[in-house]
Amino acid sequence: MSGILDIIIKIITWPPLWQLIVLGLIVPLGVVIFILWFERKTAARVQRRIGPYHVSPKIAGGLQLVADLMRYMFQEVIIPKTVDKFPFIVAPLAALILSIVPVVAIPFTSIEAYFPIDMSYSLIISLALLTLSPLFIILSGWASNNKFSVIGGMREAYLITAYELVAVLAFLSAGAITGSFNLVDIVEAQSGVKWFIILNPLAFAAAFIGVLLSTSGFPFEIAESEHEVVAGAFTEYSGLVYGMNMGAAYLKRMIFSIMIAVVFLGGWKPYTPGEGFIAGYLVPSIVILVKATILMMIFSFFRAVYGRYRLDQALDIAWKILFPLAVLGFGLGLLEAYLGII
Amino acid sequence: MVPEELVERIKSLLGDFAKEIKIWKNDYIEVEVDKENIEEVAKRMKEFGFDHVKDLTVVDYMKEGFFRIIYNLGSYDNFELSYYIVGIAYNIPRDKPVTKTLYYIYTSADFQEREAYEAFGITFEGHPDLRPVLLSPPVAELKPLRKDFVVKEDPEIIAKKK
Amino acid sequence: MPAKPVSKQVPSRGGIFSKFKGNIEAIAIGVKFFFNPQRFTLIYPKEYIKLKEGYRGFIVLRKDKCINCGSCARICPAAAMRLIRLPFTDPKTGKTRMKLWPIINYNRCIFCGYCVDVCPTEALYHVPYHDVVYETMDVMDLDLEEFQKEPEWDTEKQGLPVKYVVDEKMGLVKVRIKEEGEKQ
Amino acid sequence: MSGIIRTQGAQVGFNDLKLPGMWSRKIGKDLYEIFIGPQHPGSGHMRIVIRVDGDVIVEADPDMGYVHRTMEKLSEVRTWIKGIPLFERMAIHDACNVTLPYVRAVEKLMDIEAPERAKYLRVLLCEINRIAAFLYGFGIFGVFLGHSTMYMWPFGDREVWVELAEWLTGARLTHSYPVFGGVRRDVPAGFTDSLRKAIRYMRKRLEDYRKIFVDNPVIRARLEDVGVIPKNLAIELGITGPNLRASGVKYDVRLNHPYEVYDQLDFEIPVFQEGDAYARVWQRVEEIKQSLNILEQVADWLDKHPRTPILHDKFWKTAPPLYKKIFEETGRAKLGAVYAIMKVPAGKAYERAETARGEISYYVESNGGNKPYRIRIHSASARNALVYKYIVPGHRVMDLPAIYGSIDYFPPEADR
Repeated sequence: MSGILDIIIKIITWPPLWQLIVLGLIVPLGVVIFILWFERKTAARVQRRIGPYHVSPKIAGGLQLVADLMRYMFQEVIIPKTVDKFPFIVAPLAALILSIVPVVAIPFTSIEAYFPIDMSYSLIISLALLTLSPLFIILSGWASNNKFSVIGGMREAYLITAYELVAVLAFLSAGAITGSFNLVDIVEAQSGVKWFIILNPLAFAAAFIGVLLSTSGFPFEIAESEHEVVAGAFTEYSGLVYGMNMGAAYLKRMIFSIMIAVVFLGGWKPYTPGEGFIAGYLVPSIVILVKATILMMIFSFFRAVYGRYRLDQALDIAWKILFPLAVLGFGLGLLEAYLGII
Repeated sequence: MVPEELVERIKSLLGDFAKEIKIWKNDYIEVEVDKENIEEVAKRMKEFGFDHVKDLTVVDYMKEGFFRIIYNLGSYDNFELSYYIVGIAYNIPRDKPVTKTLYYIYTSADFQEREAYEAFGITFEGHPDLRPVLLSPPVAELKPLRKDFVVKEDPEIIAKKK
Repeated sequence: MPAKPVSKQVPSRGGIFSKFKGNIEAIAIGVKFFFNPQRFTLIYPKEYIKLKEGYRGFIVLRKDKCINCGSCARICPAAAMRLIRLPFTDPKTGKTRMKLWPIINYNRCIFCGYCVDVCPTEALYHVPYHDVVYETMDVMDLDLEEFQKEPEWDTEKQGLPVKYVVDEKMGLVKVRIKEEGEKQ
Repeated sequence: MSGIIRTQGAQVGFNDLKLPGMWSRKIGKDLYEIFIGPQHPGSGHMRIVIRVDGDVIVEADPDMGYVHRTMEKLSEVRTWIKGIPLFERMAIHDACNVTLPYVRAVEKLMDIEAPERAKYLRVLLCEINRIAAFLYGFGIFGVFLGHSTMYMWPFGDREVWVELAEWLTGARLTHSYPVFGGVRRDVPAGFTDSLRKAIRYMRKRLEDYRKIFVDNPVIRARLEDVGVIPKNLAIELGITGPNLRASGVKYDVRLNHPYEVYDQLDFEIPVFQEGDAYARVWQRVEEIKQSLNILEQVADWLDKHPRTPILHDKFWKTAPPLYKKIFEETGRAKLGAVYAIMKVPAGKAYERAETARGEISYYVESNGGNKPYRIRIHSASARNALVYKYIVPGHRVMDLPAIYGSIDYFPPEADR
């Protein structure tokens, strides 16, 4: 009996599976639910409202999100006759899956036994995987065969080209500092106060804003701005598929936050992974997730303060301000590497 | 400026075009003109300082058998004139409701002429885009603001039976 | 003193510094309200507003004051108030005559209060509440008996009464009204 | 509702592009037709059909009438007093402003004028309504720009003014407050104190709005140089209200054709020169400040003057003692039975007033009967609708909400 249990535990804690299912899907999903609640509560406080309340008054409306999820689950999924059925259904699924896949290339500890894959080029691999999912949003807009969806998809394409480039470039500056694409090396280089947020604030700022706008959360959902294009690429979606679309955006933002936490906020530092599963794997991942969650909370605070940029203005900012900023950050990284600050 | 003074000035401005000028309640001046001269009158009024159409009113005199079209002109730029509204009024027969548009003189009459078109069925010749604006086409067919379109509201104040 | 037009200008565009300042100010005020939300939301079924005297709520007839003039039905802009012909026995003389009494149809009523204001003997009055639930539309068409009763107000049984007071700092302040029993 | 099927477009059929199950037609090379509305959240019940070339609008066709209620026709079959609750449904949060010119036009025809106290009370409610309507407009504007805080704050602060209006008139929105020859209620005890508190509160809040919305760089970027209406074009199109003044035209009905007691009050008419969406936002902020000034003066006047009749002698002289007693006790001026069956002398009157969204004008014609012969209403939003047709082309698609919001267009008011 205990033998079977051991085997099950072994299978679950097998790093690729553990990382993809637990750290990639279940935990981020929980964090996303918390963040959605937090976002609504934050906005409500700033706006002098109460926010979610009546579903569960004792825990400040915490179950509201569960109720919303139930509603999405039981809503009829309408597939219009005019759509291209196969991509219409597959695209959101693919976007959801692809937005959590990058997590397999992110190390949550420094102990080699708990790496899901070889970490030598993990920075490049994770960034490459991260930038895949938006393609499927564009695809779902195209497959919907609807004017608003097509416009939304096009806007998404514009924004992603601009902002993901900025974010990717900013992340790569960490590689410039350390001279390595290995995320473990990058984390290990950030000892003491030498986190890259302090060493390279330019790159961090570029990455932060790039992530904020490329994951198009409210109010930066230019591609879905409801006053002109209803719901952008997701106009024709309903029910669970629509919820999946929305969830994918938040999951992607969560994975991006984990990336920022690893690359700029010192990963599992100041904790040093020890021996065994708990000290060597579980605790450092919790440290990273907490950092990522705090980042998510900061992201969601902005919804209460800002409005929506116009598409061309957003692109202006990306190409004229953030892109040079990211390049400068890259240069700063090179300079620091040359001076040997690390 | 007292209204009488404005009336004198309008008289000298319009000359024979103004058939009759009336002052209503001290601030509303009604100038009756002929349908043929309306464009010329509008041009002169615009040069005089009445720079926009405040509203275009059509009154249906069913018994007398004509529509009265009133362009109520106002002024934005001239402080003295802006106290007054001048209604340029002319009659057209009810059975042949066709007249000329003032769209090319007063752009502000654009939607209002469309409104008069849908509610009274008056055709403004030369208007570039004469479609109904508020009503849907089938309702506009009924010409609802004409007096022969009767709205029946239950006038009985004594309840029939509970 | 007539009004005088005054030319104004929007604040100048400013450079990168004023943009930075604008961002900081916006975030700062957001943070300020995040920590001190100054809310005055009414949590409705648990609390309800006890409206002020003079609120134009549901209308009730005092039959003994009614002189059957019919002004209320004549002035009603929504044709909600109608007259109904019913026998009436004069308590003094004992004679029975047909008289016109007002009845109201709440499907149509817009609560303008003209009927109450036009009533020469104050036979109609408003109750200061408006959240009354009817089950069907037929029930909302009251007859003379129901018109004389104040409509049942379920909200009062479920929640606590509050009132809103204008306040200089908060805008409105929710003040709990002590019920009669609580005073002691 | 113009109906999309246009005669001009008839040469191309409705299934021109052969898209399965979809109505489609060619409108020109490289043009794309988008329907903004009518069921979009925020935009209200109104549709704008735009044709875009890439991201730039080349043609806009406002399609109004989704909330048309035939007010002009209905008023012809109802007695005079019934027009007041009817017309205030044009813009219920601006109820006193939109009904006042009707009441005044009928008063003109009857040759009566409201007593001075009633005039002050009318101004009081007008300004309260004006502020509330501006705040409503700000809220909708916030939604359009995706600024959710600016949506909630003005709606919350509007509650203060709605509360005051309710205290004064007995109804939150549909006050039906002015009647021919006066108003229906006097101020309740303690009202002016609360009013002054609300004024001070609102002044403070305007500063908060400035910080989070008006001076917010994101919002400024959205609004500056967007939807510019030059002065001459504003006059030509007959734009009205704050939009007109933001384009540099010194026109306000309260200044050019003063009604009630506006000529005795000391206030400014702010005029901005830029004419873009950002100037229109500032215009409204400044107008709220001026309305607060007016309210302060009205509160002072009301404090100094004791309660005097608020209905014209024609109606109040013959009032029975019970009426006078109720007025002394509660401040409620009961209406005489004559209101229900009133006849108005034959004649024509033209009256206008400055509502929150601009000038509203009533042409009232009576043939001496107990019902109007013809009432023509032209509301501010109906006049501002021309902006969509003439100003919007040339802007980007995402500018449309910014222009829509800055015009403060209110479909029910435009559709009448």
